[in-house]
Amino acid sequence: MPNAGIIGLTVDNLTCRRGEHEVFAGLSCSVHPGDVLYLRGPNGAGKSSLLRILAGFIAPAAGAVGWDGEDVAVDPLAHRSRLHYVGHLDTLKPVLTAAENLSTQAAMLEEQADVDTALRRFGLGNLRDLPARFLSAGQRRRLALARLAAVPRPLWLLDEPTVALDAGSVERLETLIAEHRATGGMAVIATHTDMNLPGAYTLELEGRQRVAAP
Amino acid sequence: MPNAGIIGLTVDNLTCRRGEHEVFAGLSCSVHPGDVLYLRGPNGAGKSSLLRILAGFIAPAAGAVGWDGEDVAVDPLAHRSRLHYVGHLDTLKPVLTAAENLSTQAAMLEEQADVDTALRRFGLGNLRDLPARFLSAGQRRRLALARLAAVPRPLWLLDEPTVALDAGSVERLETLIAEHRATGGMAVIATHTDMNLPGAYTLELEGRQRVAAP
Amino acid sequence: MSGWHRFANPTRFSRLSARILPWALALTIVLFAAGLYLALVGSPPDARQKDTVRIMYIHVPAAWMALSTYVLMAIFSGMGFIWKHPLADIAAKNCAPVGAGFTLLALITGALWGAPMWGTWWEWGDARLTSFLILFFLYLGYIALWQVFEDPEKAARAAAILALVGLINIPVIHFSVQWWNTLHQPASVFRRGGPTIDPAMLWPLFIMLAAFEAYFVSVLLLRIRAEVAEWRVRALQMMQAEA
Amino acid sequence: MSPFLAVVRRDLLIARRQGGGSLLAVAFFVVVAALFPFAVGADPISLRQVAPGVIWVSALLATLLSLDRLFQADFEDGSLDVLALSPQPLFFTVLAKVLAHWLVVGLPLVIASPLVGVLLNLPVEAFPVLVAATLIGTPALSLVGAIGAALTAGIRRGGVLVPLLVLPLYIPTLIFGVAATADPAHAAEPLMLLGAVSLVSLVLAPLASAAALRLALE
Amino acid sequence: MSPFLAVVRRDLLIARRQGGGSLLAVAFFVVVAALFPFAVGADPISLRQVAPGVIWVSALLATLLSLDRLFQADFEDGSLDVLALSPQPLFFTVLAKVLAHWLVVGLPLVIASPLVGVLLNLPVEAFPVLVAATLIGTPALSLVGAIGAALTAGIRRGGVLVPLLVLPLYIPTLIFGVAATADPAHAAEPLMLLGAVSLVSLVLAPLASAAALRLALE
Ligand code: HEM
Ligand SMILES: Nc1ncnc2c1ncn2[C@@H]1O[C@H](COP(=O)(O)OP(=O)(O)OP(=O)(O)O)[C@@H](O)[C@H]1O
Ligand SMILES: Nc1ncnc2c1ncn2[C@@H]1O[C@H](COP(=O)(O)OP(=O)(O)OP(=O)(O)O)[C@@H](O)[C@H]1O
Ligand SMILES: [Mg+2]
Ligand SMILES: [Mg+2]
Repeated sequence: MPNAGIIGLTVDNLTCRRGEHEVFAGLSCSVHPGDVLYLRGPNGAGKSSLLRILAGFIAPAAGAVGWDGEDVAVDPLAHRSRLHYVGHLDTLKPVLTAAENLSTQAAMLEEQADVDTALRRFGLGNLRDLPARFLSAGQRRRLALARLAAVPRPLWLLDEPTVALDAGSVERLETLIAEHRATGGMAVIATHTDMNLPGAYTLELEGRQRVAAP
Repeated sequence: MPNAGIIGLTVDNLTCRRGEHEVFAGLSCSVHPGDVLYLRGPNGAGKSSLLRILAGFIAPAAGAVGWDGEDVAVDPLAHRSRLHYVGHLDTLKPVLTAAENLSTQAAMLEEQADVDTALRRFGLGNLRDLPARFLSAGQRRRLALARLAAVPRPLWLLDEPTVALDAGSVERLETLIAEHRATGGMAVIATHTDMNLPGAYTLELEGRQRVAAP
Repeated sequence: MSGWHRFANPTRFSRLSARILPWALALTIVLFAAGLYLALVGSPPDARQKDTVRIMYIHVPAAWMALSTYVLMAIFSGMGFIWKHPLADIAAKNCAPVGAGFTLLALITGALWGAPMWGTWWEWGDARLTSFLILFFLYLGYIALWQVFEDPEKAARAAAILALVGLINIPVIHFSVQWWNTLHQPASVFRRGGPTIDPAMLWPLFIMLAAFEAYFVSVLLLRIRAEVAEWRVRALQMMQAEA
Repeated sequence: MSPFLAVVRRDLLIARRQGGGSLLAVAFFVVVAALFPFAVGADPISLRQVAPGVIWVSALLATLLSLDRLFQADFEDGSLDVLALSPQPLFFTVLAKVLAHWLVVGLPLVIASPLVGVLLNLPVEAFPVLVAATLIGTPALSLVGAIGAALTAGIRRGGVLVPLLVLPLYIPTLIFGVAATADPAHAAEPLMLLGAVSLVSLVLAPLASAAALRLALE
Repeated sequence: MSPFLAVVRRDLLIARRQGGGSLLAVAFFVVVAALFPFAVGADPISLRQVAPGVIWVSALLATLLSLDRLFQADFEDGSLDVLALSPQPLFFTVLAKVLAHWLVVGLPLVIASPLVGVLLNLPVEAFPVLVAATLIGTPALSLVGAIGAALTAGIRRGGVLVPLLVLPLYIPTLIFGVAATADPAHAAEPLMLLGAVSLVSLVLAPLASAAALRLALE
C-alpha cells in the first residue's frame, strides 16, 4: 500500500506482466518533488512498460502506484490530469502546422497555454507554420516535447526523450527539466544515453531492481 | 559528373530541395570500399534527406550520385539492388513473428538468406517466434537491423541506427559494420551519438559542408 | 487481475464440472432418444402440415437455444468484464461457437421447412428470418473479435463489450413477429395466455428442448475443460522457460 | 475552451486540412445511390419502391467507410495517449470525436439526402420526412459505428473487421429509417423510435467505446 | 524464390496471420447484400430486379474497403522502402501485391457470389454468368483500386482527388458487370467488355500505382 503522508509518486511492490511473460516483479521506489529518476536496463527490461503503468495506461498485475500517499487507481482522472507522458510515437498530425499541433494538444490538456513560447524554447519558432509532415526526425521529437513547456504538470514520464535530438536540443531539454525540478516538478526518464541532470537517481531494471544513489 | 574510374559511391555537387526550402547545396564527397562516412549536423540539416537521395528515393534538385563512376540515375534498379537502407521506421509487421518478419524481407531482397544466424547476431535468437507486436523498442530496432546481416549488399545507408539500442546491441552493430568493411563494404551513417568505428570520416552538414579527416 | 494464470492451480471448477459432466452427457442421450422417438414416431402428424411438422421438433428448440445462448454469453461476458474472472471469459468465449451452431441449425431447418410451407426457402421481407440471420452475424463478429486479439485478456474484454452491446438485438428478434407483418408465425408457446399448441405436440417439443439444453451444458463444460487444460499446460511451459 | 470543445475543434481542423472528408462521404453516398437506376432500370415505379431502402443503405455505408479510422489514426501516432491525459472522462472525449465525425460526415449526408431522393424518384411528400429521419438517425450511425472503431483501434488493419461488428447493430436504425421514409403519412411512430435509438446510443455508445479504447491504451 | 513470389507470399502470410482477410471480405459482401433486401423490404420480383446491382455494389464495396490500406500500411511502417529495394521494377512489386489482394479478397468474392445470388433470388440461369462476370471483373476492381490506394499512401499530395478519381473509374466495371448479370441471355458482349477493362487495368494500373508510390517514397 502506498504510504500515507509521503509527498510525490510512490511505487509499491509492483509486478508487470505482458501476455504470459512476467516482465518485472516486486518493484518499489518513490519520486519526490524535485527528483529525477532514470530508468535503465537492457532492451526488453520493462522500462517502457513501467512508464505506461505509472501513467495509468496499463493496470499492474500486482502492487500499486500512489500519489501523495493515495492509490492512483482511486481517482484515475485526477492522476491522468497531473502528468505528461512522452513516448516513442510523435503524437503529431502531419497535415497540421507545428503551431497547430501544439496548440490543439495543449487545448485538450489545459484551458490556457502559451504555445509560442514553448515552440521557441525548443528552437521551433521559425518552423511554426510548417506542416508537421515536412519536419525532420529531431524537429518532430522537439515538437512532441514542446507540450512539456506549454502545459505545466507536476509529473513527467519520458520514454527515451533524447532520441533523434541534436546536442543543442538535448541541452534545451535538460534546462527545461532543471526548471521543472526547481518548481517542485518530478520526472521519470527511460534512457540508454547519458543526460546531464545533477542529482538524478537511477533504477536499474532486469532482475536486480535496486535504486542507485545519484 | 561522377568521375569515371573511381570505385565506390561518389556524390557530386549535390543540391537538395524540400518544398521551397533549399536544405543543402553543392555537396560533394565520396565513399570507397571499406569506408564509413558519418553524417552529422543539427536537426533539419538534411542528413535523412541525403540518405534518401543516396538510396535513389528522392531525386536531387541538382548534381548527381555515382557508383563506380557511373550516374546511378542511368540504371536505378541496379543501384537499388546494391544497397540497404535502414531508416527511422521499423519495417516490421506486428502480426508476423520476428523470424517471419526477417525472412519475408530477405526473400524480397535476395534469393537466399540465413535468417537464423542474422537473428542470433542481434541477440534475438530466443525471440524468433514472438510476434513483432510484443517486442520492445530496442528489440524492434535490432530486428530491423538484422536484415543487414541476413542479405549481403555492399552499400549500407543507416539513419540513426543506434536509437533505442542498449550498450550491448550497439557493440553488436559495431562488430557487424567492422566485418562489413573488412569485406569491402561501405556505410553512410547519420547519427547524433558516438559510435566506435575506427577510421570513419565525418561529413558535417548545415552551411559548412566539409569532410573532416578521421 | 492477472486472471489467466490462476489456472496453474486446481480450481473448484474442475472438480464441480467433473461431477456434473457424466450426468449431463447421460441426460443428453436419454432425452434425445426419447424426444426423437416421440417427435418422429409418437406424435401425430399435423392436420395441415402432414409430416413436415416434425421439422418443428428440431427447428423450434434450436431457435430458442440460439437466442438463450446469446443471452447467456452476454451474462458471462458481463461477469468476466466486471469481476475479471477468467472462467467467465472462457465460458463466454465457448458459448459463441455452440450458439452459432444452433443459429445455423435453426436457419437451415427453417429454410427446409419453409420450402414446403411457404413455397420459398428464404424470404427477405420477413423480419424474423432476417433478424435471425443478423444474430448469426453477431456471433461471427464476436468470434472474429476473439481471433484478432493476440492477448487473451484484451480479447476477452473487447468481446465482452461487443456481446453486451449486441444484446440489444435479442428483443428485436423475439418481437419482430409482433412488430412487423411476417410470414413466420407468432409465438405460440411462450406467450401471454398460455400455449396454443396441442399438448400431443407440446410434450415432445419440451422433451427435445430439454435434450438440447442438456447437450448444450455438456458441450460447454467439455469445451471449457479443454481450454482450461490448454492454459494450464501453457502456464507450466512458461514457468519452465523462465526458471 | 473546455477540453470537450478542444477535441471537437481539433478533429474538425484535421478534417478540413486533410480535405475531402465530407466530400468523400457525400460522393460515396450519391454514387452508391445513383447506381440503382442502372440496376433496377429507369422504371419510375419500381425505382420509387426501392428508393427509401437504397437511400438508407447508402447513408449507412458512407458513414461506415469514413468511420473505420476514427480512433485508429490517433492510436497509431500516439495521440490517443494525449487524449487520455485530458482532464475529462474518456466518455466525453469519445463523444467529442463522434460529434466532430457527425459534423463532417453525418450532417452533409442529411443535406445531400434530398438530392439522392430526386435521383431515385422519391415522392415529393416524402422529402421533409427524409430530411427529418436522416437528421434523427445519422447520429445513431456515427455513435454505434464508434463502438466498432474503438474495438479495433489497437489492431492494425482491424478496420476490416468494423463492418462485420457494426452492421448488425445498424439494423434497428435501418428498419425505422426506412419505415419512416417509405410511408411519410405514418412517419411519427418510426421517427420516434429512431429518436429512441439515437438517444440510447448517445449513452451506451460512448460508454462502450471508452471501455474499448482503454484496451488500445495498454 | 523470385522477388515477385516473395512479395505475394508475404502478403498472403500477413493476411492469414491478421486473421480472416478473406472471411471478413466475404462476410462484408454477404452482410451488405443482406442489408438491401432488408431495407427494400421486398417481394421476390423487385428483389430479383435489384439483385445484379446489389451484388455488384456489394462486391465493389468489399474490395474498396479492404484495399484502402493496401500500400498505406507498408508506407507507415517503412516496409515500402524495403519493397523499393527489391531487385525488380516497382511495376511487378505492385502487381504482386495486387495479385495477393485478389487472392485474399477477390477470389473468395467470386466463390461467394452464388450464395448471394441465392439469397437475392437471382434466377438460376444467371448463376454461371454471375460467376464468370465476377471472375473477370474483380481483378479490375483490385487493380483500379490499387491506384487509389497508392495515391492515398502518398496522401501527402493526394487529398480530395482519390475518391473522385477511383469511384468514376469503377463505373465501367459496374455497368458491364451489372449488364452481364442482369441479362444472362446476352451476356457475351458485356463479358467481353468486362474482360477488356480488366486487361487494360492490368497494364495501366500497376504503371500508375508505381508512379504514385514513387511520390510516397520521397
Ligand atoms: C429460415 C427460416 C426460419 C427462421 C430463421 C426461423 C427462426 C425462428 C426463430 C428465431 C424462432 C424463435 C422465436 C422466439 O422464441 O422468439 C422460431 C420459432 C418458431 N418457428 Fe421458425 N424460422 C424459420 C422458418 C420457420 C417455418 C418455415 C416455420 C413453419 C411454418 C416455422 C415455425 C416456427 C414455430 C412454430 C416456432 C415457435 C414459435 C413460438 O412458439 O415462439 N419457422 N423460428
Ligand atoms: N516540403 C518542405 N518544405 C519546407 N521544408 C521542408 C520540406 N520538407 C522537408 N523540409 C525541411 O528539410 C530539412 C531536412 O530534413 P532532414 O530530415 O533531412 O533533416 P535531418 O538532418 O535528418 O534532421 P534530424 O537530425 O532531425 O533527423 C528540415 O529542416 C525540414 O524541415
Ligand atoms: N504480449 C506479450 N507477450 C510476451 N512478451 C511481451 C508481450 N508484450 C511485451 N512483451 C515483452 O515485454 C518486455 C518489456 O518491454 P518494454 O517495451 O517495457 O521494454 P523496454 O525496457 O522499454 O525496452 P527498450 O529498451 O527496448 O525500449 C519485452 O521483453 C517484450 O518482448
Ligand atoms: Mg522502451
Ligand atoms: Mg533525420
